[in-house]
Amino acid sequence: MADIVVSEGHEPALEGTHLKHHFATAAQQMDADTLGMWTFLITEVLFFGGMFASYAVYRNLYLDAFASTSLYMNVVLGGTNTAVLICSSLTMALAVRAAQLSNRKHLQLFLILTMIFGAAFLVIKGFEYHDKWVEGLIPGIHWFGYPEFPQYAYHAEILFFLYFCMTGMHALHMVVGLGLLSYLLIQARRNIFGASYYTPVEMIGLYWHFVDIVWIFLFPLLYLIGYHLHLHHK
Amino acid sequence: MTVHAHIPKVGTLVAVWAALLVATGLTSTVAYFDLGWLNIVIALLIAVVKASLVVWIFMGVRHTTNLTKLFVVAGLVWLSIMVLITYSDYSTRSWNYQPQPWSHAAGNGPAAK
Amino acid sequence: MATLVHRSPEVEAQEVNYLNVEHGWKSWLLTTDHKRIAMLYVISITLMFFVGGLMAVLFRINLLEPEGLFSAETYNRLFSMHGIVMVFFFLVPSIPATLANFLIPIMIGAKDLAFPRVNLLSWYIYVLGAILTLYAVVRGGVDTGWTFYAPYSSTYSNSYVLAAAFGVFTAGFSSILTGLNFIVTVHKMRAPGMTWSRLPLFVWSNYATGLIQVLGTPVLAITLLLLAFERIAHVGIFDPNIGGDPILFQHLFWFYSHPAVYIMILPGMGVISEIVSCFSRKRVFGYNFVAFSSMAIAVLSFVVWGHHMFLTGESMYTGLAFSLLSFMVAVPSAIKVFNWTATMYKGSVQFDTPMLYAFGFIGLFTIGGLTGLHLATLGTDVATHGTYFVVAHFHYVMVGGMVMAFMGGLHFWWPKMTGRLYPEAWSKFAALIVFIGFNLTFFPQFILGYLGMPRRYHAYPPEFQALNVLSTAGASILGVGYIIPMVYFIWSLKSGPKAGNNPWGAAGLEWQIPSPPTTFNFDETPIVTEEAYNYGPLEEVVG
Amino acid sequence: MLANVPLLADFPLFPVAASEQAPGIDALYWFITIISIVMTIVIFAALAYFAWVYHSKRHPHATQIEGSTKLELTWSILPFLVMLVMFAWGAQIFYRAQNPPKDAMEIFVTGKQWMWKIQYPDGTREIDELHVPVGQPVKLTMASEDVIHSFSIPAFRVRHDVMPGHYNSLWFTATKPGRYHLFCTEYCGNQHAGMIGWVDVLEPREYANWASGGGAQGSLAEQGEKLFQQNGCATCHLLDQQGRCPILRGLYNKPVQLNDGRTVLADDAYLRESILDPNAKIVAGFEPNVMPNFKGQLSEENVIQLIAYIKSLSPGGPASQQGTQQPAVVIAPRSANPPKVANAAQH
Repeated sequence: MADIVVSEGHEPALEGTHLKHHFATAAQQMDADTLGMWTFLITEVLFFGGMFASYAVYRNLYLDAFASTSLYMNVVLGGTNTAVLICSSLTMALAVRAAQLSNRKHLQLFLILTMIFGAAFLVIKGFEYHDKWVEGLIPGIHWFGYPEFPQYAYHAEILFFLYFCMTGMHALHMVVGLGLLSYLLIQARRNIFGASYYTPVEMIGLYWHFVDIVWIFLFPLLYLIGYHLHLHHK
Repeated sequence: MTVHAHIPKVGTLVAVWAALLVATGLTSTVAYFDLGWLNIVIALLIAVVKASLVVWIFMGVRHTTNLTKLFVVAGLVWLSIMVLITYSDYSTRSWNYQPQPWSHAAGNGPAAK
Repeated sequence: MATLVHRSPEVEAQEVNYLNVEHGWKSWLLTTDHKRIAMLYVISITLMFFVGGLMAVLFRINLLEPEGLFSAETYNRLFSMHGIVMVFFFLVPSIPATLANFLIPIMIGAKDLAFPRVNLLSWYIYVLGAILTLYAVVRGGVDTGWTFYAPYSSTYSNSYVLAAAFGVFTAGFSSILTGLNFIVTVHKMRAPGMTWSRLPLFVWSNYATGLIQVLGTPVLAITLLLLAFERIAHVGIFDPNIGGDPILFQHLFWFYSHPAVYIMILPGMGVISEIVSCFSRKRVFGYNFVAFSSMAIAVLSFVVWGHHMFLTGESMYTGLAFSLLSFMVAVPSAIKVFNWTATMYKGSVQFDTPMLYAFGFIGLFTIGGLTGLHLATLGTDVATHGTYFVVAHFHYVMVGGMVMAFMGGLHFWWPKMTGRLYPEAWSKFAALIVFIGFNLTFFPQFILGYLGMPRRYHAYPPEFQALNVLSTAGASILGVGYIIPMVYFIWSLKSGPKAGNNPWGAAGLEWQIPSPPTTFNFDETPIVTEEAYNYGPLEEVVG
Repeated sequence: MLANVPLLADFPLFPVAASEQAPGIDALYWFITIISIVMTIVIFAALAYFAWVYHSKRHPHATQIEGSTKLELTWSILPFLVMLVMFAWGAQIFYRAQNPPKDAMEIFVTGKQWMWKIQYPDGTREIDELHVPVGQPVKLTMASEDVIHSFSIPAFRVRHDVMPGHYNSLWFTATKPGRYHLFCTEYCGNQHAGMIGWVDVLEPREYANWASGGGAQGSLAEQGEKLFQQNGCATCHLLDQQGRCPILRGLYNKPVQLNDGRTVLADDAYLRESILDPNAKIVAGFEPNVMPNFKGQLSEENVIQLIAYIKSLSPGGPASQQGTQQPAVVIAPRSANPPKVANAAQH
């Protein structure tokens, strides 16, 4: 019975070489991958959820202090970043489509575009972080005491703590995403993907879109709390 | 071939992209006006619509199995369990400790502007 | 129960199995076989169990004298590390990562879990987390208790909080990956004919566990991360000095850690269903109710966490809601106990070692569960919270429940996993010792608790001494009870008699393949045609 | 109970019940315990009976049974109904524990690693010792200087966590003179086990004697007044005319209009916040940044003294404040406050 140990022994390679030994069909494998990815994304939702819950609680308690932080949030950069991420989501969706159509050239093009948008996001984010450092808005580490609104000094620190945790975690996910995209690009160059096998492109696409969704919530919650107070004009 | 390969139309994807950009502009514009508590409600509504578009079209949930849809919904339900129940503690804390019915508790609800 | 199509007689005779198919360190450390990974987990969690157990023995010795035999510092670190190691490195992975990892694919007729490499990754992550935590132990330990309550952990503690917290954080991902793998496997890898209503209850309970792991653990991860940032930056969201609320930490912590209690007990309940059914030679009474009660527990466990916080200053109205919901989660647990008992009715009961452990489980879990009522009731929680009553309660559930189930499951499936039998007389003796030692250790703590002795005291007023001495005596007996199986299990690996495919005459797919199984479990994908626990045709319908 | 049996005197199995609420909690405790014991016995008996009668020797062939929906529903619903009784009973006790009577005497407790500091309205201060009279409802207002502590008196069956940044409270009425343990029951660091103290329950006469011995430094309010002068508060918070800061006379437990339009109640928590972080809530018509920040300057005990002083500026207000300048008034049970107002204020 040596043939049981040899992994491909029993399985006629019906659907190309990407079927792993323990699946019966490619469809089963793809279903499992998709479900696994969605399950993973749910854990991600709850991971960020812990920070959103904290945000909800403190925003309720210290709304005015939270609103005052809008003076320091750069809505133009934040808005630009939102647009950049939305563009990257589009190119990611187009990359998946190209893989489904076995269009290797387009796949590579869209992957590269997605990575450019992703990198642009991180660069812009870096500028914002730099501004926060200069203005002394890093809680506990580089905090100037919030002189413009001394009445909110304590509670605004909570918002900035959350700001850095949430955007920092988000940026970390972007970095991981860029790593995954580079992997996809290398695989795409080796012509691995096509109509019969594009699961990795689709899965990493799901991840990328998820990261986009997180930002869709972060933008209004962190940048626009007190935007209507027009603190800039005071 | 895989079984449920649904290939989206380029037009659909671009339309979603355009809608997302418009919605982003809308969020920023609305936030510019002081609408009291409506500000956060509108901002969240727009964000939910945007996220739904991404989930439904970009992530292709429209064409996946019911099981996947169930999982997506379950994730959201659990998120809301955590946020809402935690929030409920803070919003009901003052109920018991304020002997005077005619006063508002500190920190209860967004400030009325 | 199932028909294995075209099964040739040579299969029984052939000697190649998952254990001897390959040799050498590399073949184990790079394996993707769920059975080998399960064995890796068995070894690692056993090590951690004895690390945590050693600490328990040491701090029980400390409590022999009212003024304490060790320094307060030592004692605080011992009980904290005991909790952290036992909860995150033994109880949470205990049954899912070992028995379920080994059995779920076999029970549903699959060759492996859906993501074998992810499964291996989860073990490596677990080891990394364990190393981080042991590093904290070696450097001098952590003294925050396993609950890491802020602001003590974030600001005041002078111990290795960061290392331990990162250890737990890391181990959390191992748990998430295991749960994720089970969920996908149960959904997508079932053999033809293996419908949801034919799944063994062990699979049901581990599926429910997987849901909790996936939905709860990430919240613990982010909470510990926020805590770590707060400790590093000396400012953060739980810090009362800037208006932060320590109660928020408890909300987020218990959002995971209460459901985690069910991560620790649900798989044990699954084991008991299998054992009781097998040794009563009878299908489980009320299969549907037992299966759905697992799911009900998984869902309800997420809405009761606030009962850990009745006395913190949490809103009284939220407290009332949490109290009511806590009673609701008691119902599905009660259903299970009643159904196991009813399963024996008109059965043909045998007292092999696994069944002894199952008896122990039902008895001790019943006591543990019922004393939970005192804590869920707002009025009596005031008198029992933070005392040894709580300690006794959760040890009855965790040790009396989960460890009993783990030992029972290990004795039940050991012949399948290793192909060897262990000495029966010794194993029965050990089961008895564990039962006696356990009760002697923890029952006095209920009395101590209502007397008011607080938890986590390294010294105590002298009137509590008698009961503490009793408890320590019990702990030493319990320790012996755990060491005996260690010895005969290791002995049996080389010298135990061969087990054969089905030493217990049990139903279930796992008993129809060789012991130990071959690498891919089945020669041909089995086609399932019958219900679980088919010990004979249905004869009687009650009610 | 059992502790009174001479043989078991140094080996207690059940705690003394020395407060008004203890018997009620014990009754509920026994109710749940007895139901638990009955259930345990039923299950154990069933297990033993089945194990004996259906042992494979006596019953070699099992009868396969599917299950019974009727039975399942019975043993789901019946226990739940019993548990609803526990819930309601427990909720009632808890609600009472959360709502101290209006005429309760107020004592202040500050938890600090690793001691309990007790302050009485008459200005007496103690560490790890609490003296209370028999028969008088006592409300403890508790604060923490550092980490979470939990104040517990097992003989009274009372306990509440003491959260940093919050005022927490519990109340009891002692019924038996004696000396009882008080414990910290939330792990708070190295000497957590050292946070043990004693509660001395005295007969009213003895208590009056004891109380007259204290207060050498003046009442709590007087100590607060001293602090009020020392810290320069009096230069801006003038007593009878508008200074740069709000008038504090008659302020306690009154609603205050803030400059952002909100109205808050000037209770202990508000006063504490306004002393430690004055800019957090600015009264309408006043400027921020006038008052210095006293966080880190004043201990929780100092804050309690200052609040007592501010309270003393509002005699005869609508609710719960004490005539803190005269300790005798405090000790006298159920005096002073018009019950009508107190009742109306509850809802």
